[in-house]
Amino acid sequence: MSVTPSNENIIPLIKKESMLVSLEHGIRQNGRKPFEYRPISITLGYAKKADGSALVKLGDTTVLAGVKLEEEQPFEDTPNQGNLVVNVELLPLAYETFEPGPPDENAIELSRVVDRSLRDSKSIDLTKLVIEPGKRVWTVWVDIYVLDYSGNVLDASTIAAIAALYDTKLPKLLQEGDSIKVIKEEKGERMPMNYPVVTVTVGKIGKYLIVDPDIEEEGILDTRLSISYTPDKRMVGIQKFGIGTFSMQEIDQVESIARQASAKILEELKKQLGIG
Amino acid sequence: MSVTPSNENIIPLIKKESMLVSLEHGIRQNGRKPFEYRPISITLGYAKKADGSALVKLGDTTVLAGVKLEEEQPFEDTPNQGNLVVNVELLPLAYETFEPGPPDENAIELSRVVDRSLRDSKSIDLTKLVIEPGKRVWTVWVDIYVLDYSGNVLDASTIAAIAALYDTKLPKLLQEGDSIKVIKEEKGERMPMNYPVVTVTVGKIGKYLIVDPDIEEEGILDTRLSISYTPDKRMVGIQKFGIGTFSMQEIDQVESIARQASAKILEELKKQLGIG
Amino acid sequence: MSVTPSNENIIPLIKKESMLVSLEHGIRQNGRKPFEYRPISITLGYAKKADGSALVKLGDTTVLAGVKLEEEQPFEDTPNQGNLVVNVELLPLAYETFEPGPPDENAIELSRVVDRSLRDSKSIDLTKLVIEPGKRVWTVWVDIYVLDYSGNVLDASTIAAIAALYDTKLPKLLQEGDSIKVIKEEKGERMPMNYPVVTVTVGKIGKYLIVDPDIEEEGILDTRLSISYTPDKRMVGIQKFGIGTFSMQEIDQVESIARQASAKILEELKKQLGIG
Amino acid sequence: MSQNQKPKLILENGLRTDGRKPDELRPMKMEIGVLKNADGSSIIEVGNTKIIAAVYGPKEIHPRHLALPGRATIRVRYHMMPFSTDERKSPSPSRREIEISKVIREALESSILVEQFPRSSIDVFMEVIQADAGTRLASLMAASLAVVDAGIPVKDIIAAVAVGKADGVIVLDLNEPEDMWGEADLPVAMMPSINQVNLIQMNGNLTPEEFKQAIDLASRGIQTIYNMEKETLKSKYIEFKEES
Amino acid sequence: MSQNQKPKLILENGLRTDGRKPDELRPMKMEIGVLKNADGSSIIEVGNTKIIAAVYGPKEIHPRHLALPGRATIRVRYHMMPFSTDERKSPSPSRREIEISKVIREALESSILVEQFPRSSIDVFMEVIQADAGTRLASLMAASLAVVDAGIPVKDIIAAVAVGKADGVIVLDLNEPEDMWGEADLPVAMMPSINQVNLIQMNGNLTPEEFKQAIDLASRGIQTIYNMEKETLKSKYIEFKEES
Amino acid sequence: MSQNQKPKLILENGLRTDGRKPDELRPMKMEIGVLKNADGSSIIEVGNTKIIAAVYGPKEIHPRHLALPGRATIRVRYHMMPFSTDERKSPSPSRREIEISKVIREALESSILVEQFPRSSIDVFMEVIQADAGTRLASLMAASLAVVDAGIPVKDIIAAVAVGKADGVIVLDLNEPEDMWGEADLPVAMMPSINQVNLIQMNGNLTPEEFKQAIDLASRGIQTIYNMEKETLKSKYIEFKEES
Repeated sequence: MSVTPSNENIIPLIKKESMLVSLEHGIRQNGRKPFEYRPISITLGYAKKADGSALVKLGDTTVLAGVKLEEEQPFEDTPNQGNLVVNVELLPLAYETFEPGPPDENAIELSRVVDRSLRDSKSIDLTKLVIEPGKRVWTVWVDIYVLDYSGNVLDASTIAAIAALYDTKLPKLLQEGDSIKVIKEEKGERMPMNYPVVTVTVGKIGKYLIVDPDIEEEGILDTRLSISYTPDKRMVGIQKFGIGTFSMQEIDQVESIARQASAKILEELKKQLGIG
Repeated sequence: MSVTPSNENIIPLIKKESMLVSLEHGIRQNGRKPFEYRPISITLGYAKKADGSALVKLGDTTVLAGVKLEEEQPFEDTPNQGNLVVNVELLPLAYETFEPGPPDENAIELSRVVDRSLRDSKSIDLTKLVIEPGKRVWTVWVDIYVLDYSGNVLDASTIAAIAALYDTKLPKLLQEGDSIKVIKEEKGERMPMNYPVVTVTVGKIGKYLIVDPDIEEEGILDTRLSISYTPDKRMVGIQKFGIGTFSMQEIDQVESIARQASAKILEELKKQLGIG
Repeated sequence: MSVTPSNENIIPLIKKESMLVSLEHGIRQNGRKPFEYRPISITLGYAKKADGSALVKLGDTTVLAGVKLEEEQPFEDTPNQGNLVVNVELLPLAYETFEPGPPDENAIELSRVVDRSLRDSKSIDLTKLVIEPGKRVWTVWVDIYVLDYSGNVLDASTIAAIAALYDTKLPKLLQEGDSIKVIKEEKGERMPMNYPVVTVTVGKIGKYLIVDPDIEEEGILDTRLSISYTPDKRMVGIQKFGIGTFSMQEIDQVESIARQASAKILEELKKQLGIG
Repeated sequence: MSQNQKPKLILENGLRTDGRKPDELRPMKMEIGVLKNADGSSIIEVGNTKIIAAVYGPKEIHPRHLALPGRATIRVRYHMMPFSTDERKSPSPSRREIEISKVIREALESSILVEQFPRSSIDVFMEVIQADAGTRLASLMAASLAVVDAGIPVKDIIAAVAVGKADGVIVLDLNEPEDMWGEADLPVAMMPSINQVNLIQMNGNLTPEEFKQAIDLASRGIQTIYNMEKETLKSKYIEFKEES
Repeated sequence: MSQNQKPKLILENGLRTDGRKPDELRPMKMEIGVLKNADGSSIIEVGNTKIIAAVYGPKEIHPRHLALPGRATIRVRYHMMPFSTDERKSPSPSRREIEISKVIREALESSILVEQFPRSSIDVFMEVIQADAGTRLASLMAASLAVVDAGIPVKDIIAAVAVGKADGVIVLDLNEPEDMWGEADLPVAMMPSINQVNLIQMNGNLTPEEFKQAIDLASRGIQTIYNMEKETLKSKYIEFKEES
Repeated sequence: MSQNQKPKLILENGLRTDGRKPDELRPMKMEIGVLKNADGSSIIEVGNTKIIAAVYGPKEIHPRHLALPGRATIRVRYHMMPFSTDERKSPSPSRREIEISKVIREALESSILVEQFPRSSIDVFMEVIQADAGTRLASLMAASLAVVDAGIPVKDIIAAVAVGKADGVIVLDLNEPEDMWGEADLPVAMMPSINQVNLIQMNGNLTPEEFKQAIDLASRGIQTIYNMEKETLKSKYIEFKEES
């Protein structure tokens, strides 16, 4: 059962008012411009026992993604491709009110949105994750752990997932007569990535739109919308988060803002990952 | 752990008094005679993706049963018969205090009583649910969902289960050389039913006995007893529900009343299902 | 998440004072000497459907251990030995505040400490629990149920586990041509035991050390340490239980006290089990 | 036909697998007041998708320390009956059901005048009887109708439809093959009289141009559905508050 | 002998697989006050079935808002030890254990003078040490004895026995093969001195005539068991309230 | 090399598989104040083992009836990230993690001046980023540093190291092969300035003489680690209370 969060009712009215005054002058209270992201930093290989990993900081929001590969049977309806499983956890380390326990609806929603962005964008070439067609494939576990929650974990999670995947090498395969043997201890091919995908979150406060809301801003947003893009500007996922509504015209504006922001993040991502 | 329900202590004494006065005059407060059931209505095929289904109304009590068939291995100790699984859920839609979550002790008890009635009556010829002896059989899932709780869900659930089973067709089987293939998309044989079974619930209020208690009556009953019968009047299940006791003489009376009521319900059932 | 137990703060200061006064005179309030155990009684075969069982009383602490054998596949990394699973349950029968439900952290810790003592001591010759190398082995389930909690369940649990194991006979095996058949109904070989293991718990109150604390003493202990020994005085397990600390010198003393106590318990155990 | 092979979604005559034109809605049926115990209820059918919804409340919340001082708490469960799908679904909630319960709650909350019921709860339960594409939106509409049936004031009733892309064509109100094999699925829910979008999600693949085209098509479909909803309610209630 | 094949339950000499006559009880042993911490406790053996029961209470209930103002809350758990059965049983509660806990609670509640302890709880725990037919009734009797051992007033102690049909013969106090292979299993629990049935269930197959015959036989068995229970209690307590 | 075969742990030159001498520690790195939201935090690396810890508190406890009147409640979770181990670990807590959370809590509680914070809670969370032997002790040290970083007064900071036996040799600060294949693993945690042991466990096999030798070696290792911890803290805080 999904229940109205108990903190939703504490509307920091004064904060909102002063934020609106700032935005009237084209600037946010944190000093950023409306369509400006916080700085992104990526540390690849942060978790050395993962097959690939990345620590991502988006401002103070800190996310660690790790990739693990396991040999498994393919699903019946996709015998010729690997499996992808995405899991986001909002760790109790990350924020005072986060509790230990199985993922709640917020973590599950984040997991599923990141999963769909990775899947629908065809960022990963899953068909290259087959060891033996119909019998043995790689399952790609992407575990994303939020360490410090400072707003907009979704965009940070997508970046961390992509960075960790680009950091991943598959275990080595060895042809032995008719059969293929997996050498777990040795690294083989790189994860077959087609291109990255990014998610851009746009928040609405009164009549204003801003990108990459931080934790203070999240508390006073009317609502927000997240859109994922490929490098060729295809939209590969949309999710409206939280209570509140958009007009159709606002959705149009959001899309345009998000598309432009996606190009900048992709550029940053390519630079830091040394790709394309 | 089973715990005294917290509503048990609210004994509506005045209601009980006036009910007893009514019963002295041979009539219930809802206008029914002591041994009179509420009207039964059955809508077959209500859930079109089920292999068989029935929406049953017993007065205002509304129950939806759906049957699904799955190909599985037989249990080790019954290699030559299909499997039967019965599940009753008291949906939160059905009553204000019902909570979402896994089945509680009430739902589990109902499931197990309906299951035993179906099984011990041999209503279903489970031996005809074998695809390949010892290897492949049908598992019959009977899921019974209570939509509107207005008393006596047990009797309604048994009716719904039987009606849904009579509504069920097995998937088509195709002999292909030595092997048998299941064609899920096409319907084949009818569910191999021997005969229906019915459950009759008799409540005790003071020195009076009544059948088919409604929700108001359930609240003031001293206790109740449910007995299941086959068309040839064999008893195929008994369950005493709730706190309270019967004398041995009362149990005798209950059996006699229930047996007579069972004949009427079976008649109604056969008429509505167009059988026998 | 592990949480400070809510009863930890009720420090029975007066009790502790009078206990310290007693100990100054070399005697405990229950009349025992500091390094004296309560009487041990063992009833073998107490649970007749178990493959081996023992009811153990250590003073008023009562523990029932039952052993069940199941044919299973060996773990991949130990193809040539049987499996051992130990489970301790603190039953709600045993103490007023024990609640029904899955094992809590206390029960899990006890399970794991007993498990390690059995395993690391090599009390059981697991390599003799192979039916067919790499394919079929015995899993030894040791279930330990605390019936009456009167302090020091760990030492009682280890005794009960060992006694139940010595009481265990494996099902009979029958060579049939190339294959080995298990005759569940008939008893075969004894459980392949090398020797017993015992656990000795030493508590600290102020500057005093005592063995085998009862329930009253547990409430006022500063902390306690449990050490397991084989008959040849090898240490095969240590666990510090609860809040509180020891100095390095105290740990030395504890080890010496525990070692001497272990010899006495082993003697008692051998006598009652008729071994060695 | 194997489930592993994509069928043709747009036939040579330009029609869809169920004979509809690209901008044509599936047949719909709605009914309110279908349950006795619930304070509000409804059944809705969209094509072969069938949903039942019930609302209890506004009522006192237990335990009381969970009550919100300035507004009602909304509690929502979207659940699929085990026999509602082609393969039997386990009755325990899947991650998908948990996500959908959340997006439906947020969409529904945005339409209810929650400030009118401080310290109380409104419980909304939806059961999918038949799942044949579009269950989240049909459930949301069923919930919205049940809320109105319970006499709870709303900004507007919610109308919703999924648009998407099938064999390159932007289509209205996806059916099951289009949902499974199409290139994009874009569910949209609105309060039409105030032009506010309560729910929008997308999975799949659309260019920005296609996206614009798709939400335009959705808007038009939503208006038609909205009129049906109003008719359904009028048959029981003469008036309900409409803001434009 | 394979588990898949039904054995003969009534031998040619008319006796049962364990040598008993059709109307003969299994040997029984009972003891109370067997645990130190519990307020009341008992061990009961019926044939090879062995149960231990403990009662804690009446005591204050936590959290307090769960307390019932006019009566005690009864909390009951029936549980099987993993080594009590032929195949090891997982220690987590099965659906069968949940149902049995409920029917035992309801039977036991009907015997306790719960109105004497408002706002308090009485906790009853039963562990099956050996399961060899009739565990629910042996557990209920063990619980009833433990309740009396705890000094809690009851209308009467509960005596119970299962009757059934095996190879067409109505038999008293089913053993395991009869439970597994017989045609009917009819557990009955009573407060004999006041002729009140606390628990009755049946699975299997009986004609109404057989049913009457069976409950008559149960009544007689119960009277014998009741006398044993009274003897057990007398050995510890000289008097307990008896209503007839 | 198959995982089933024990490798040589002490090489012919008397050194260990990672080139260390028997009494040599692994390289260590520590940092505090690494997280923004937490009241205290730290990252610690011991060889290839890497842990992050966060402390929230002292803060009001919810629900309030759980508060302890005379002291703080300590709540502790030790958790392994799924990608921290060679084989992926399920994120749900294992029995091992539950035990370790408990022993870490008890060790940590023994160092905190809990009486200074009645009715409040101190929450401590540790995540294992890389598991390569010694995660419980590294976690405990990370927690202790994070507690101090949160400004919570302690009797002393905790320093810890595992000693053990590998190929018959008593070794300091076990690495993964020694942990897996060695004859004994003896983790020890202390408050060095007051000579108090907060945590001691052992699994494996030691004679009493070896045990004495091992804890002596542990004491020496702990002193070195303790000095590193103090350096780490000094870089941020000039003083912290030290009792000797």
